[in-house]
Amino acid sequence: MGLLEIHLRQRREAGRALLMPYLTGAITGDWVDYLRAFVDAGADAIEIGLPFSDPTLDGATIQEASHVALSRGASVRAILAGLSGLELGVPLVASTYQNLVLHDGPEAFCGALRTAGVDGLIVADLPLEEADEVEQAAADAGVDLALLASPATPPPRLAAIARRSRGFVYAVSLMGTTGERAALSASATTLAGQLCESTDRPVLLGFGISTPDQAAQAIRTADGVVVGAAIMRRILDGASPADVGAYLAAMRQALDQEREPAS
Amino acid sequence: MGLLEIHLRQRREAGRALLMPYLTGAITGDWVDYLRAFVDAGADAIEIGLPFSDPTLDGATIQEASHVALSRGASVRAILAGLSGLELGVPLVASTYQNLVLHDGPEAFCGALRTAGVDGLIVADLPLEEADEVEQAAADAGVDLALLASPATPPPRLAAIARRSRGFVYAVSLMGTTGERAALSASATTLAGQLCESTDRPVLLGFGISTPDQAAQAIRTADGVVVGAAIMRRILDGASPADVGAYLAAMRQALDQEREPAS
Amino acid sequence: MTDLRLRPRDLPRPRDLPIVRPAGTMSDPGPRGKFGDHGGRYVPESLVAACQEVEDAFRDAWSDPGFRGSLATLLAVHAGRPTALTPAWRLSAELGITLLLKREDLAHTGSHKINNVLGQALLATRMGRTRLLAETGAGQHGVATATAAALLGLSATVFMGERDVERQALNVFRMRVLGAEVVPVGTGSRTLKDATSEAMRHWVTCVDDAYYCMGSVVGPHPYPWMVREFQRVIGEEARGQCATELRTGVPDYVVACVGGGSNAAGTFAGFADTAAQFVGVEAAGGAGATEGRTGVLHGFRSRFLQDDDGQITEAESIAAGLDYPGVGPEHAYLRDLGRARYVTVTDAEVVDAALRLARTEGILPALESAHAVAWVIRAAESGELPPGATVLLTLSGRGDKDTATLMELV
Amino acid sequence: MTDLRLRPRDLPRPRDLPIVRPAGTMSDPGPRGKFGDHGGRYVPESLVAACQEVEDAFRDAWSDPGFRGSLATLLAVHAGRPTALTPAWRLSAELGITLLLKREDLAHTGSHKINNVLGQALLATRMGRTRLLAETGAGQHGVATATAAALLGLSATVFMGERDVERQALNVFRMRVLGAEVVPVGTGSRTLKDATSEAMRHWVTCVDDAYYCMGSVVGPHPYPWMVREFQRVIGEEARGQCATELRTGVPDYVVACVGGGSNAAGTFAGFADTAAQFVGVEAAGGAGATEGRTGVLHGFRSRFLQDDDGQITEAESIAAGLDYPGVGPEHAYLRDLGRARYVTVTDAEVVDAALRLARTEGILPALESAHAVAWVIRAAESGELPPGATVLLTLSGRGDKDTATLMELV
Ligand SMILES: Cc1ncc(COP(=O)(O)O)c(C=O)c1O
Ligand SMILES: Cc1ncc(COP(=O)(O)O)c(C=O)c1O
Repeated sequence: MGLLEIHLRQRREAGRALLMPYLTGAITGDWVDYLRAFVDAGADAIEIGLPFSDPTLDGATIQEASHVALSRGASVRAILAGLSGLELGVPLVASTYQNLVLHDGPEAFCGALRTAGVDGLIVADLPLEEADEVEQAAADAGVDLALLASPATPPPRLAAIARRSRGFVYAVSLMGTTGERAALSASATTLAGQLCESTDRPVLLGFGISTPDQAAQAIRTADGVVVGAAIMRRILDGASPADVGAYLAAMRQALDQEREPAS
Repeated sequence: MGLLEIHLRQRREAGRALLMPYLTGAITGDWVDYLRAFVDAGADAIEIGLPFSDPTLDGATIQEASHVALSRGASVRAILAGLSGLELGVPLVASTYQNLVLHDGPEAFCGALRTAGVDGLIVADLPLEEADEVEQAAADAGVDLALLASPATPPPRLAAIARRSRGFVYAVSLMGTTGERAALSASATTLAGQLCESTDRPVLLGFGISTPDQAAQAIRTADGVVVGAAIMRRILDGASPADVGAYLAAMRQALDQEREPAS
Repeated sequence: MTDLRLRPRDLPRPRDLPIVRPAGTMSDPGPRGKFGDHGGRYVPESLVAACQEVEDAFRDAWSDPGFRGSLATLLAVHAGRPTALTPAWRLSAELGITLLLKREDLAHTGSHKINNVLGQALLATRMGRTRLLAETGAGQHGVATATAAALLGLSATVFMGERDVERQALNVFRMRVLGAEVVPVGTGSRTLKDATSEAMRHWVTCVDDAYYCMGSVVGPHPYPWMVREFQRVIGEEARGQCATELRTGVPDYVVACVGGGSNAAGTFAGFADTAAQFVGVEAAGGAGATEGRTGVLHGFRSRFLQDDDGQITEAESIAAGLDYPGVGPEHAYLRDLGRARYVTVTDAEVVDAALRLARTEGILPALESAHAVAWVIRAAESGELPPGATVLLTLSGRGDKDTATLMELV
Repeated sequence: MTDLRLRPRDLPRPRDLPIVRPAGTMSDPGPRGKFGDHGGRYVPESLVAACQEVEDAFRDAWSDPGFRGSLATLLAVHAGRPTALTPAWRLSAELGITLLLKREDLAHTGSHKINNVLGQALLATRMGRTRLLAETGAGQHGVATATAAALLGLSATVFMGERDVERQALNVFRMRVLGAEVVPVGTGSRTLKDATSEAMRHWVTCVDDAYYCMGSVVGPHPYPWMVREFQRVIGEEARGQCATELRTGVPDYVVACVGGGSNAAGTFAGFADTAAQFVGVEAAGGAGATEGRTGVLHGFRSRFLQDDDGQITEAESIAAGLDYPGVGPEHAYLRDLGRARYVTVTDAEVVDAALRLARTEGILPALESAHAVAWVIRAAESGELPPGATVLLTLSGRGDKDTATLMELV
């Protein structure tokens, strides 16, 4: 079990709902300050997007964020360099597309993650069948490769995904791309429920979670939530680290309240 | 033998080269004055164009003249009415396209010519094979249907044309449309020579004859000339009946001189 | 070229094709080229010999299996014949009839014009001519002529009204890319009628080296007959295809649009000896056969739109290829005989029909061809076509050329 | 509809066609869809099931003579297959080789795209889908998709980059006339690459009723394989036609342009078991196979143009249909095997080649197809093609769509 999964399990066992905010790496000059704000607001782990030119699983917001970051000269190398030596106290999870993993080869890529202190990896377009090589490289580097499950995934396959995933299982809440949504979809609860039944690995629900209410609702079945587009939308609109921190703090509070309504 | 042919033969027998100027009917309001000027300048017959919308045997000048006349409201009926009762002293030859002959039928058409005092008819697009009906109607009305011969006409056919033509034979001087030319073509002389050998009907050479010199050259083999585009070009450019009369008089003089160089 | 069985120098070459010698209606119009009172050779004397030469050469070629074989080869390997016969499934179901489309839109260059042009270009080569002359309206015949000229190594001069040169800039460019010279004609209405007149004027000046490649079943004898014979391939193919597709073998109706009338004539010819009812569909604004009166233009006697004084009037249709004030002489004759009917449809009906065919069958027809579709729709919906009627419709060309026109309307 | 033997409700229907099960190169890439290291199914988990469904349906359909018969019928009666094989007589003579053109430009809608689209649309119907999704660059695949949707009564949504929507206004209009919805894509380079990404994003949201109709041998398994199989008809027809036309039966070279690579793959497939040398011709500015490096995009692993950081770069070609930064996975594999060569030609060579083919053969090719012509001309003139070599070239489409582009240049 990798450091990421150990950390998430511990927090879950401590009765805490998990909160994993997302940031597109190098989105601004002071992007690392957002990470600190995330931690201060109560993040349990942080997802760092390594922007790709053609993010086919992302909606308009994260596409735009990727585009902005790339225009500012973002690259895997530069972002990992920026993460190196940060002592945030929560694990980092890189999230990207297979083309960037393949670019220097999965071994070099995972090695670089390790060096930069990144404990987990999400590859949006790497389903089970294609995962072997990256899985091996990640394991060798001590990086947890978290797999995604979706509402379209049939039950036997869900079990396989849960089994092979490391760190956590990323439950994609709906049939669609990343991006804010007005409400949590019904499929989200169903999927998270199925997953939690078939595995004791942490299950994080992502895609579309935008409000404290939605987050609170999500953790009635899931172990935690990933919040991405809602954060990036704010940052693209000019929100400072403090602004985003306040937004996340509210979400943290809703999560905590949901877990311990009495206190 | 119709009046036209009798008249032309008489003049030829008198040693005179025949001059047949052309005018597009109704080209101007005072168009009849041009006819009088033609006679005063020594015309032996006059060709009156009954303008057709699609004059496929005419070059740019007579196309333009036809267009101008039609825009002014010219029609067969109106032009023939204008000719009616004119006592010019030389025969009139209507010249047109088959569609106008067919419009009220060849009989009615030829009858109308007769009534208007027109003695001859030229139909640009009516070759031998198609001529029967019009030939008959013309004969019945006492109008001479003059046929055209061209440099492309083979000798046996030339003979047939000469035989069936009435009034005169129209020798088309070149392979082309009506319009002024810089010089008399070689084919003109050849064709006129062939025709004069095979018939004693008057042979008038037309198409392209523009200068007194060309006319004089033409009558070394032909019995006379038709002058069309050269006149219409001048009228379209604003020449008055007197101007055109002067131009024709010069041509008359050249013709007479050619016939009797000594006098 | 060492390994090619089929070579240009083999053209023309004998093939064992039986030569069909049709009798009865739609057969040889004789040496005078008469279809009843119509047809003939009303040309200036200067063109009589040239027309006779074309007739002699055509008679000779058309009875020569070698020529026919070469033409069949060109049509197959270059123009893509046979063209498909497409059942218009969805439109048939909507109309309660059986509608079969003869797909001339699939022929090379996008219309039936290529059938005729390959025939004439091959004939020109046989006559030793090095240059093709042609008139064009929308540019389809011009493009086909430029294509055949390129293929056979001839030069081509295409006369086109100035208005059409402006309206059909893309086709003008296509002709030039294919190596043809395009001569804009500024006289008269500056459209097809005047382009034809100008081409004939030019022909007089160069009968010895140039061959006049007429674009429809119009002009002096032998053109109306010859062009119909070159387009006969449409009807003959369709006849065979109908025999396979239809239980009755022969359709009840044979329908085609009529400008000059070549696609209609070629189609009808394949069914001349059947009981199929022929319908020629004209543009309401260019209805020579329907509304014209007897006249003579461009070398032939037929029906033409004219004013009270006998001047030819302008046709006006949304389909440039139907913008001709007359109709081929054989159509005037088929009408006189009652063998074919001629009807008109309006521009509005035509646009609707084009869009409807696009949406039901995935085929955007040329606006010319959409005339035939429009009539079938109207006749089926009004009950004029009995339910269950079988209809063969020649789709003479594709609508790509008309997209700009449609864009302004839809 | 009472008298039509061929009915839509008969589709699919059994036919006694033998089902060819090819072995060796260019055969079934197996359940993982691997062509050596390339191919696969690199899609978000949300699309895995949808891809699997397509694969299952395709495997089932492709081994069903009924489906094959229906597709063969549609290709024949609607799309006009078989397409001609045209000996390029004059160009062959000039180059000292034997050049045969497989005329996909004569297929309905003007390119080979219709072969694939009819196959996929029929499959979509069989799967109970009511809607087609597609991406398009120049608009050829979009028009073909809109056409097939109209024909089979499906709705169609076509994603197209905003830049292409502007550049290809006529094709946009054609799609709309055919009833398709065209969605302009404003992200990224606003061209084909981004249209594809956006179409995939949209597909995730509607996998239950929509069928993704991919336009080339790209995308996740089974698309590269399935599209090659649907395009195989090009190669198989050409194989038979070459057997008749060429003394050697099989050409020495088989040449086609490569964007994603579907016309090339379909052509090569017909000659996979022969000694013919395969040449894929790319645009100098979009040379995924020639200059790309291994990567993953749009669901498959292959060669892609990328910058030093692994970001995909933009392709840039005068031929919009070749404006794709990658190449189908099977081409990457054929290259690895040495079974096919991939070469590039410049925009200038392409324009020259298009004009030359127009003037020698009367065929104005699509600028995409002119890439293949350009290479043959260069290779023959440089002696790279030995004198007397026999060359089969797939002319993937007609140049009408490119006239506006050419007009600015010539
Ligand atoms: C597609 C198409 N159909 C029909 C016509 C009309 O010609 P015809 O009546 O000779 O068939 C044209 C003429 O340009 C045409 O382009
Ligand atoms: C005419 C034509 N040829 C070729 C292509 C390239 O596609 P492919 O490489 O899949 O054959 C296209 C794509 O739009 C096209 O329109």
